[in-house]
Amino acid sequence: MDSKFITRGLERTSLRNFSVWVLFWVVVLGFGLYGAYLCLAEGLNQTNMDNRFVFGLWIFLDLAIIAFGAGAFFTGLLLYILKRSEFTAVINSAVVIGLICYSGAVAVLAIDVGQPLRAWFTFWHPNAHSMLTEVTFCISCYLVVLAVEYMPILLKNRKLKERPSLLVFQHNLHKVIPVLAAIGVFLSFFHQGSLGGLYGVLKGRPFAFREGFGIWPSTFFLFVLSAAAIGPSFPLLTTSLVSKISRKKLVKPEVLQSLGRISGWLLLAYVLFKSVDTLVWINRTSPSLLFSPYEYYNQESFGTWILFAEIVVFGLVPALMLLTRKIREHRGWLITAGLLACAGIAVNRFVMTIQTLALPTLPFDPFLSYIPSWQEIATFIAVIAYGVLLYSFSFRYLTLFPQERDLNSLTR
Amino acid sequence: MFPFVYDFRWEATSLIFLGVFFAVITTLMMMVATVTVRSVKDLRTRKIGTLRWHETFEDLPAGARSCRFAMSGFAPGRSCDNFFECGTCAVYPRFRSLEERHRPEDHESRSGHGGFGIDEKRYYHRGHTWLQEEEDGTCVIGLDDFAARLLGPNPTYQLPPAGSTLKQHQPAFTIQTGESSVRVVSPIDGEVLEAGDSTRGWLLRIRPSTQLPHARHLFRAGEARRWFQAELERLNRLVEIPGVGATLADGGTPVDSFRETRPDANWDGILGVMMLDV
Amino acid sequence: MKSIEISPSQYVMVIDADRCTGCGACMVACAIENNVAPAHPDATDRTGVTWMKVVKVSSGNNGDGKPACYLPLPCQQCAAETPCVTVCPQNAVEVDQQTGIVFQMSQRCLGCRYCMAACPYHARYFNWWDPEWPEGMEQTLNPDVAPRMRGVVEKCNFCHGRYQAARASAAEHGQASSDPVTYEPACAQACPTRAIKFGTPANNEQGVGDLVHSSSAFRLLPRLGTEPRVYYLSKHKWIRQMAQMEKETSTGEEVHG
Amino acid sequence: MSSALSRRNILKLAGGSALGFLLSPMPWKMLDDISIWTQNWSWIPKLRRGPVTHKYTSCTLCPNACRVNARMISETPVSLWGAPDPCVGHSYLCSVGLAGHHLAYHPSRVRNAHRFTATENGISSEQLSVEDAIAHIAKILHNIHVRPEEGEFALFDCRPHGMVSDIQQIFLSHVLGARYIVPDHHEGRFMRALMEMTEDPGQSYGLDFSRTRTLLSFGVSLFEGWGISPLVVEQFRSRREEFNIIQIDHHQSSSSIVADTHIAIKPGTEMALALGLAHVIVGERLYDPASAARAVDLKRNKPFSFMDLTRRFPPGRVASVTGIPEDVIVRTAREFASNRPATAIADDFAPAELIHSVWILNHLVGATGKNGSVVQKRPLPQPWKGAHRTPPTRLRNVPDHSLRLLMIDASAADTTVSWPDLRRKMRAENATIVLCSPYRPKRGESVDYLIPIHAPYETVRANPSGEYVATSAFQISTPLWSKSEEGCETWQILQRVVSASGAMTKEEFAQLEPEELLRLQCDAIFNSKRGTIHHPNNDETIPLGSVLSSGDFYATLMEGAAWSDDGVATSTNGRLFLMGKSTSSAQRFAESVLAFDNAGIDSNPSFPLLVVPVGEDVAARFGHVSPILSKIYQESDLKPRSRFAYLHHETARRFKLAAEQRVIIHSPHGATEAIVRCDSSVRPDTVQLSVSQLDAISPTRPRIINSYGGRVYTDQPIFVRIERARS
Repeated sequence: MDSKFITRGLERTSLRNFSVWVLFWVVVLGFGLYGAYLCLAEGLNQTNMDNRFVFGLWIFLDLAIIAFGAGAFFTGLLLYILKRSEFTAVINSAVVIGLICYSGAVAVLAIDVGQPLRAWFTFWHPNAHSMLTEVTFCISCYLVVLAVEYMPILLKNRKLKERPSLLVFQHNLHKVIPVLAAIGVFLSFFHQGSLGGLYGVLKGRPFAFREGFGIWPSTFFLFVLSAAAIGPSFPLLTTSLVSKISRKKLVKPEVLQSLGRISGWLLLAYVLFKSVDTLVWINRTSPSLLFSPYEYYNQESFGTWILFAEIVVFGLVPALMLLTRKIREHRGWLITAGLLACAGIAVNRFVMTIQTLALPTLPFDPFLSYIPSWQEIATFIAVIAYGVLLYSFSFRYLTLFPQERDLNSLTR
Repeated sequence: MFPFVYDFRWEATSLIFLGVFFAVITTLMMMVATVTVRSVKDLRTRKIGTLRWHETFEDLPAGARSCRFAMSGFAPGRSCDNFFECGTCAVYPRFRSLEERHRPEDHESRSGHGGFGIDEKRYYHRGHTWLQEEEDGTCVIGLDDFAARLLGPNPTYQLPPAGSTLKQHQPAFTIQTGESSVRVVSPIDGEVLEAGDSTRGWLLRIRPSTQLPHARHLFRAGEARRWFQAELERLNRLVEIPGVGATLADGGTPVDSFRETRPDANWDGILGVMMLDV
Repeated sequence: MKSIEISPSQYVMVIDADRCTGCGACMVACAIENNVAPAHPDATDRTGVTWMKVVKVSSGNNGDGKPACYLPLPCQQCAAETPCVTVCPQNAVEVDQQTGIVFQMSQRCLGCRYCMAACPYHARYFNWWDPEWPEGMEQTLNPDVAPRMRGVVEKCNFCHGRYQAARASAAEHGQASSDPVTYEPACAQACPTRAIKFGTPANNEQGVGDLVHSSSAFRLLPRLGTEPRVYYLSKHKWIRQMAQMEKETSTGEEVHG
Repeated sequence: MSSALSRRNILKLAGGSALGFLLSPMPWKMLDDISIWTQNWSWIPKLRRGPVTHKYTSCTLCPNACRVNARMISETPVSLWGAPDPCVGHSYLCSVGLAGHHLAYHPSRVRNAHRFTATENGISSEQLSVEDAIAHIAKILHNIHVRPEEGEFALFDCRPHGMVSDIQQIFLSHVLGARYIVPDHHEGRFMRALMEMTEDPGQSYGLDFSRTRTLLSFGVSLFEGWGISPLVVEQFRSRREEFNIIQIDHHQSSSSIVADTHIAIKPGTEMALALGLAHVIVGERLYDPASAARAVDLKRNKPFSFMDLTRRFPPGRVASVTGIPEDVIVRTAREFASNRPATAIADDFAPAELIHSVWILNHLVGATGKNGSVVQKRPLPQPWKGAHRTPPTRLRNVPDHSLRLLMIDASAADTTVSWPDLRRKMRAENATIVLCSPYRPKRGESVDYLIPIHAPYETVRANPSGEYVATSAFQISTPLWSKSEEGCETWQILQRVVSASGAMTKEEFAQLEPEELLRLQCDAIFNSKRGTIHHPNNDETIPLGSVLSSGDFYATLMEGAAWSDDGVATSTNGRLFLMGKSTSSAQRFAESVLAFDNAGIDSNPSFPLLVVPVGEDVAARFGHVSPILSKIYQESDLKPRSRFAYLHHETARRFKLAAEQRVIIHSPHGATEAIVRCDSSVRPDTVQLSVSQLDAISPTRPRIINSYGGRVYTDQPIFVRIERARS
């Protein structure tokens, strides 16, 4: 039925199967959007956030998926700027994932603020000193960049490229992609960093506060580095997942291993710097504000295990795994290592957002706990459903993996 | 954001920040503007056909883009990066001269390789058409044996009327078979003189704009043999044709219609990938 | 501990913790003065809007005769590195250089709540609900303070409406605009035991200029370097140590506030 | 020239328009509009504009009659503040008073009369006009008049105090068989107990703290609620250093938290401490010889005498009973007796024997009749001095099932009456309860008719000063709103009901209007030629004698001025009866002391913790207060909450409980669930629970001294054990 829209040479499941899959996710999306609608129409009282726990699931989600979306900029950097042409095999997929992550994050942010209609005030009256201003500007710009980067992928659709105007537009757009990639790298560097800076600058939150260089706290650089580190890992995971679901070989194993190796080196560097940063924080930064760092981990659910998990289990271990050729060449272990690395970054973002807010600052403040409301979870799920849908459509109708046609037979 | 906005702050940080922001925005806008202007220009100058071929070429699977010298063993694994325009290819002369010095034995030349009829008089194009020069200086274009077996029985042709212009590598006519339709690219520039049909052995009679010996991108018989072999291998990777794998090795004869052996395969996709219409 | 000099023309608030009975009159007076709506039925101490919030602090086990105390917590009006000002993405928080008052422009706030995360004193409040008054009660709103809406952050501004009114009346009487005017926030006016004192060291109304230098004066979390303009007084050592996070008493406190 | 429109032309036009639009002021204007629009939803109230004026009046929410300065914008009050009070000297309002102007807009405010009928699905209500309601009720009253065997007619006065209660009493004396009922506990009991111990019964007394150096408080709410607190707070404000407060309290209450000394006592043993202090004072001869000589023969030691009773409470014994160290008891006794003027006080709702013991302490140190302590005051001149009054009956003395028709005057903002008790007094069948209140009945209040009356500040009300004030005073609570809607006072409803029923024996009061009554009261004061008038407008005090006429006096009071009596009369030379004036009261006191002495207060080992009941959010639950009080009771944890059990850290550790844990509290009478909170201001051997939690674990209803102070007394100590709740 829709075979006219599917790139020739790609074998896709029947429209019926696809419809069932889409329908499922549309239902999930509908549920999620209902939750999001409640938050917009009724206000943020629908969430379980409060005056102390001002950020919750959503900010964690934003920080995590923006880090995961770093694959787009980092693959772009490798391919277009460092000229590692083997990554052509994953760039399209990475761009789509980047677009999903960033647009999802922006959408959630729009729900997360109390007055979304005033969101443009940030552009109108920007406070250049605020990390959030930097984040807002960079993310908006980068979302545009991603949308423009997505355009050629979209316009290469078999049916769309029949139109001469779209064809030439796509052709010319494709020529300037390296420039876009360069802008993307620049913007990503700053907003990934600023997201880290968001918490690192909060002197009133000694758990998160870090010293740094110039106007940037160390978390700025750690976030950039960690985002770059899972920049290759997350496409590795998604590619493997899509490969599993679609039962297709999508890229040559060498490409994935290459991604894994780069991820490994960056992760190792990140773990190193993170350890140094943690030591400086424990021994200097926090005590200078009269907060004993050991007390942060006295609280029930947040023992020192979380620090150990973040740095060793989800940091050092995957880094060493990815740097070991034997392990890397084993598909299962490679994916495990990628998973661990991504989980490590998620834990880091969790610690920076949720744990920071849960810990008291005033000496007579209690430790807080927070469980998201169903509306918050629904909104979270909406983003996932949206991502799955956009990716599914892109995968079906666009060419996300150029190597796929060379790696698969065309039998049904 | 702008100096006229209430509460605008004339301070260094603000100005640097906004400066960078506006620089990014300007670059982005300039780029989009450039792309738009160029696209309009391209549309106007009607380079659209060439452009489409270039785009199609880019979209071809890597296997479909191997260099002719890769097939002849002089440049193993080399992919074409010049849109099959051997005429303007920088490496062509070097490999060509190599090839001429070490001309391989044409021991298989008597009959078609692998059961494909190869005519010494014909020039073969990567889109599975052939071109044959007639005595009156015109040329006829037909589909090669490989294409015929791909298409299966009774394909219908939509041929251009006499007087149409054909452009090298650009769609010349369309074939409909079963549910799929495939555009067949023209092997050479020229003008259509007459439309034929399968019973006459050719499909189009044209007057070429170039002298055939200069059409470097076309294969002569010896090369075509190796190419057919490569194409068969490629096809076999896409869909396992029963018997073909075995027959190839010992020079057996492939079946008459690939389609009938594997009716379950995605023939529309195979057709497109094999005949340069993706 | 070194501390920056408070400009004599800037306002400070001095709260005597030993005089606070926890009656809550300041909280009520503040809400009425600043047109804060009554609580939504679902609101709790974590989602309410209480520009002035009195908390009860327990000493744990070393209360030297005073096991607990009450601490009224308004915005601390930080004089240095004001945490909420630098983080606001759209300049909705401003420090008035003349008065030292940190002012929240709720009309410009988009409700990102970053300032709330930045504030170590948790003195900022988000409007989780639209403000709602029982029918007719909206007629009793203070005409000097605009009501806010759902989705924005607000906080104590030392009764800015009163400051403006005092400024206007001072101008009528020919006072120069650079001179500090004398006025009193609603909480200070309402406090039955006069635990809250307010003024500028220059005018030294209610003796605040001397009180901030007294040996029993302290501020909350001074090591953060925020230099709050709200001072507290207590003769009890544990209260001073606790507020300043000095180690001896840092464990075992509990709070109801 | 071609006029054909090409697509290109249209595109050009569109592009040009877009560009032109951007260069016009329109988009910027739109941005501006959006920013304004996003700042003002239509449902965000608009502010009133108008000139700011001030109106002076006085607060009727509690008997303290605080002076009020109302800030008005175009005839509507926008905030209330304290105004200087000539008689107490204070100028502040409590949290409830600060929001008094909200009460007219209270969400449960009613404007129409209602009739409630019990149906299968609960209570259904039906609106009817006030006239109809009065007619219905008058008919019932007529029936009672005709057939007295059907039951009695009574008026329940929730707060018997001042002129209105006086009028009601006089009025009811002209209605055949009418009863005037007052709550079992109400303000002034502590002061009235003094009359039991002095020779001249007609006197009234007040507390003069202006020179007091030591205040010994037996668990009194000194800084919150009504009663004594304005007097104490005023001294605390003006002469904190010389005003030494010793608070005896079972937990660290809001009073003990600011007191100079907090003596943590085991709940229920306060009387033992009072007698123990007396023991030390007598033993160390610290008493005031003159006063003591008037009161008691310190030599005689026969059974049941004062000396006999105090002898039983030496400091060592008291220390073990009360849990207070012996040296603290001795030190406190010395401080109280030597740092004079000194006054000891107890709550109105405290057990009678405790009140008695506290007065003994006062008599011993010569506090009675001294400036800076307990002073005699001249009563407010009465317009109806000789008039016949129906005597008040306490609710508990009304025979069960005897009332056929009961009217309730709920014009006081709080009602702390036990509704089941009230219900029990009604006849099983055909009983009718009429609630005269500005507000809808609360949950659990089953009334038959509701007749709306004025909310506070909506009507003119007489407002005499409180029971404790050292001088008599009078002011008028003038309305803040110039035009009030329909609705009136309970006694006017009563007036109309009685007139319509034909049960009235004297027509004198049938036509009286509130203003006329006030004028009568003013005339009485004016004619006494005593006292001064304080005018808050200019903060001036003038003698009453300088006012030309009673009409001028009335007008001045209507403007917000206050009259207060001349300086206090201090001397009481008569005999004092430490054990009580009558033999029966002396015996009752002695018996309670001996009973305590024999039994003590002991805990059952299986119920080791003593409950300290606290008022929690009683103000929000029992009284009609402004919804803005939710800042205190809902949006902060300032006051104890009904779902928590507050324990000392050590107690929690001893019973292996952690904060925020769910627990079940068992008493011999029942169990209730709660969440643990650790609070170091709670005594280690007690658990602090809120009033509402007591329902399940106490056999008797707790008594709440006043809504706003929230202090609670129970008839018997409640012992409990705490267990972790399963899952």
